[in-house]
Amino acid sequence: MIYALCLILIVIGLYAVVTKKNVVKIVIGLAIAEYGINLLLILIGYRKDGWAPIVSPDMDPAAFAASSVDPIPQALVLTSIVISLGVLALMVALCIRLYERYGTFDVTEMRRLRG
Amino acid sequence: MDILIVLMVLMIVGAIIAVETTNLLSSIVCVGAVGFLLSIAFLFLGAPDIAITQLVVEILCLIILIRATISRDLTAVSGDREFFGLTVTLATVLAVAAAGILCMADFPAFGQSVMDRITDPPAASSRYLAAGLEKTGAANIVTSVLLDFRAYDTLGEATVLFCSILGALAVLRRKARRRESEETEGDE
Amino acid sequence: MENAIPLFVAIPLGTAFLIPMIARKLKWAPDLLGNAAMLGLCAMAFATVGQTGIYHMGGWSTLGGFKTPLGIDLRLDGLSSLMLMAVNLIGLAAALFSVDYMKRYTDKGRYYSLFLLMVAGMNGVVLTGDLFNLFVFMEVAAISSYALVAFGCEHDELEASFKYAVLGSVASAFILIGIALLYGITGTLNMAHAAGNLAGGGLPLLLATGLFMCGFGLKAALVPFHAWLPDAHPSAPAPVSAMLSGVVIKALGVYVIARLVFNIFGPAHELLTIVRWLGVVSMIVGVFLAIGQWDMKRLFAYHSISQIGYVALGLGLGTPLGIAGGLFHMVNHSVFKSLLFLNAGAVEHASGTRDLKRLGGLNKGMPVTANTSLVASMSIAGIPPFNGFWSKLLIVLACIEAGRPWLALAAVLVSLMTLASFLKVQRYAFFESARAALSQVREAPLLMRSAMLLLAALCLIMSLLVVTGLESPLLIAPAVQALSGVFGSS
Amino acid sequence: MSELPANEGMSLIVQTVTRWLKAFILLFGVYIVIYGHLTPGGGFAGGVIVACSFILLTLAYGQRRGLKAVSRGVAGEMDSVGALIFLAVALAGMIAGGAFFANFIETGEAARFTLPSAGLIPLSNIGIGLKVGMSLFLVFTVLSAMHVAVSGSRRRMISRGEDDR
Repeated sequence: MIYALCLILIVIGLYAVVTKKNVVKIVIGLAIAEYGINLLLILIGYRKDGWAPIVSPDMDPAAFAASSVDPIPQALVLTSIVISLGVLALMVALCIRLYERYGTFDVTEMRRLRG
Repeated sequence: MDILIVLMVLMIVGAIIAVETTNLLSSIVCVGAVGFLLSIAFLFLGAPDIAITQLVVEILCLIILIRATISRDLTAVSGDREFFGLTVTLATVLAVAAAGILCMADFPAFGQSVMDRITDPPAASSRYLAAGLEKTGAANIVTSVLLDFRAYDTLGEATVLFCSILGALAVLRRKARRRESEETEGDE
Repeated sequence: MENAIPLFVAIPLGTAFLIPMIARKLKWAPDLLGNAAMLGLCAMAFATVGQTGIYHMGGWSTLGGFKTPLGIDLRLDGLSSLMLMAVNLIGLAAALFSVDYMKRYTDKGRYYSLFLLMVAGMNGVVLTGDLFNLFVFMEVAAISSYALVAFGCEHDELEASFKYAVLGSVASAFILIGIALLYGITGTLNMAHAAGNLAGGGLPLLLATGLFMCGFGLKAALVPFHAWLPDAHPSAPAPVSAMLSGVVIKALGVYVIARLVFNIFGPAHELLTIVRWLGVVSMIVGVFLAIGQWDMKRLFAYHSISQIGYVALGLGLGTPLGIAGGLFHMVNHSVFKSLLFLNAGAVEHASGTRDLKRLGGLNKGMPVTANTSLVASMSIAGIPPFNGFWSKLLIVLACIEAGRPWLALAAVLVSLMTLASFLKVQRYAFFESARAALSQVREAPLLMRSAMLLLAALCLIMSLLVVTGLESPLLIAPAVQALSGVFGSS
Repeated sequence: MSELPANEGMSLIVQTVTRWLKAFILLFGVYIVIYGHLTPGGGFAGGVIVACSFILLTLAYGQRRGLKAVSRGVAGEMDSVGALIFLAVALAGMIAGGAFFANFIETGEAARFTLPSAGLIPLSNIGIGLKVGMSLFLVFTVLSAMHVAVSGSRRRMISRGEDDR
């Protein structure tokens, strides 16, 4: 159920990428898909009633290891968030430059290249 | 985890509005809302590190997106491009989603992390939780994974950011080409 | 050598970080540092021949008597070594070419920095033994290539770059979902360890496989996923086109597909069939689209799709001979396709156009460019004794050996059509009588010429590799072994 | 909002609040960076917060004031320096610890849960924080400067009655 909702979020993002005319909408679609993927990773790493993977001095190490959530997906998501931020900055730069050249955000009017 | 389902339904609603609204500014604001909901969801899922990072990155994304689009034609360009026609596209997307959901039904149940399922030999994450503090000295196991066990990934991630910023600066420079006569001269 | 493996990534990264800092004060620094770094990397890549080894990042291998790999492993074997040589050699040629060619653009410092980041990303991809690490370095290479395609900031460059960036990001999204699912199934990101934990993956594993094939198929521009390539590759500056067509689609696409299919999923029958048919379709569609083009670089770009099809066909046969042919053709294609793009760059540099209808008679004014492009054209069309002939021969023989004569026939026919379209390029660009506007063309500067000569010489030298045996050519045999052998952990 | 020229900043209320807040936000970012190995957060989150403090300054007071705090040249250099620090940590591990990224500083049991624990991790965090903070601020200023240039040139184009479509 939860995984299905997460996939729906990803698919909404990809749908926007495929169908939208506005370049900013396409970028937004990619961002939504990235959200969905990050959530999927964290969901995979979740453990029922899990703790955050941070040790405090008064914790029993064995209990901590037995009930903390998975740290690897969290590290991966941190990396993936930063990567999507980088891609977003680059794509926004491209959008601005495209706007300057074509005077529009409409992707169907940017047709210098023939298919 | 009922709260999680509520959050995710809200996120889906936000995403649909963001994709379908005609006003670009409201679309961006909706993406921001989805991002903040995501951050709260991370908090419930035992990932405070990610929640903080998601929150601040979301703020920055919003600022960048709004700056990029503000005072341009916010409403003029909307609607879909003729790809295959809307029905076919929708059908394809729905079919893909249905196939994905069908496949995910076989996926290990939510809440069953790899550490519970894979014990012989134990999954790497259980080893990190058991020995991370002792081996790296960092109380935050995510940091110890990020900057010690898998520090090489983090180098790659810092490089990605460096690279995209450099790329954005290169794309946005004022004059990209020289004229013939300028070719022999020095830089800028 | 084993201890120096991380330097393949560290050297280009360090240089790339350093260049923007000093480029403002020292104008000569980007050229010098960029080429010096590439020269060093190239020498190091050749030193890896015949070496194998696993490097544990941060010294983390296993802990406390358990066999779980903890850190990120780098893995050097025959295939990685082959790819390293291809990437860094083509990189060196492109960097040499850039010294004069990139004078037309401003901001050389950022150009070299992005170029080195792209090389670092590819070196990272071919060396890594970890799935997520592969994703990260793939993004490094991909993002720098998006920026490099748009480097000229003109209409079509920006448009091509945006298209490339969107499709590339979708591919990355697919790949990341695949990695997430694979992690959920196997509990590890280490490729060798994951390969041993796949049993009982069921439907989620099928989904992950499909996502990987779509994602890496997009990166490799195999036919249903090729839409971005004919825009992105011609729009970039010539040395970048050479890198993109020559090595990027291979290091990020075909190489990873080969690793996944043979080393992780195991040479399962269905997957190989998919790879083979993707290859055949790309081969045929690519050449048909190419033959009608009049823009020189666009024509070459469509041929990249077609030639990648040959590589996928060879790999998809799954027999040792087929894999050898596929890998050999992959390396050969790196050499001659980058040479062709550099030729196109030299022509554009001298005449200001790359439209075949407006060119002609260039072999008088530009003998080096004309002759090297003749060598490259003969190579890609599969004329003996150049290297393309031998690898195509291997693939055709492998098709017949595997009992698929129709595929062999298709490969031969596509090769004939390739010959036809390159005869057209030769005739219109170099041989037809000179046009008045082009009578004053000058040959390209020394460094550009030497880069082209280096690659043309390689076209001949590479064909000598088969002297050591048609079944197992030098350098290729260890790579084949790396794919067909057991992918053991540490 | 769209009438507001991007170069001039916002109202007095925003400016006053910003004057009070900017130092605290910066300090909070630095804290998140330095304590990354003990508490949630780390180099990236902290770096983004540092960038946000400068971005807030730019938004409230205008481009000029923001660039007075950190000029583009300095931001670009700090970006490289941060990345080089991180790479240097990795190479130091290679030379002193025998493997790329080896964490060769042993801090021992006693230092656990205090600031100087975890060997090279805090240093890596500082490098990343510097890199992320400066590079994001840099890209923000360039994006908004471009925005001003574009809308300016567009206005001129419209006033001359031509269109580049």
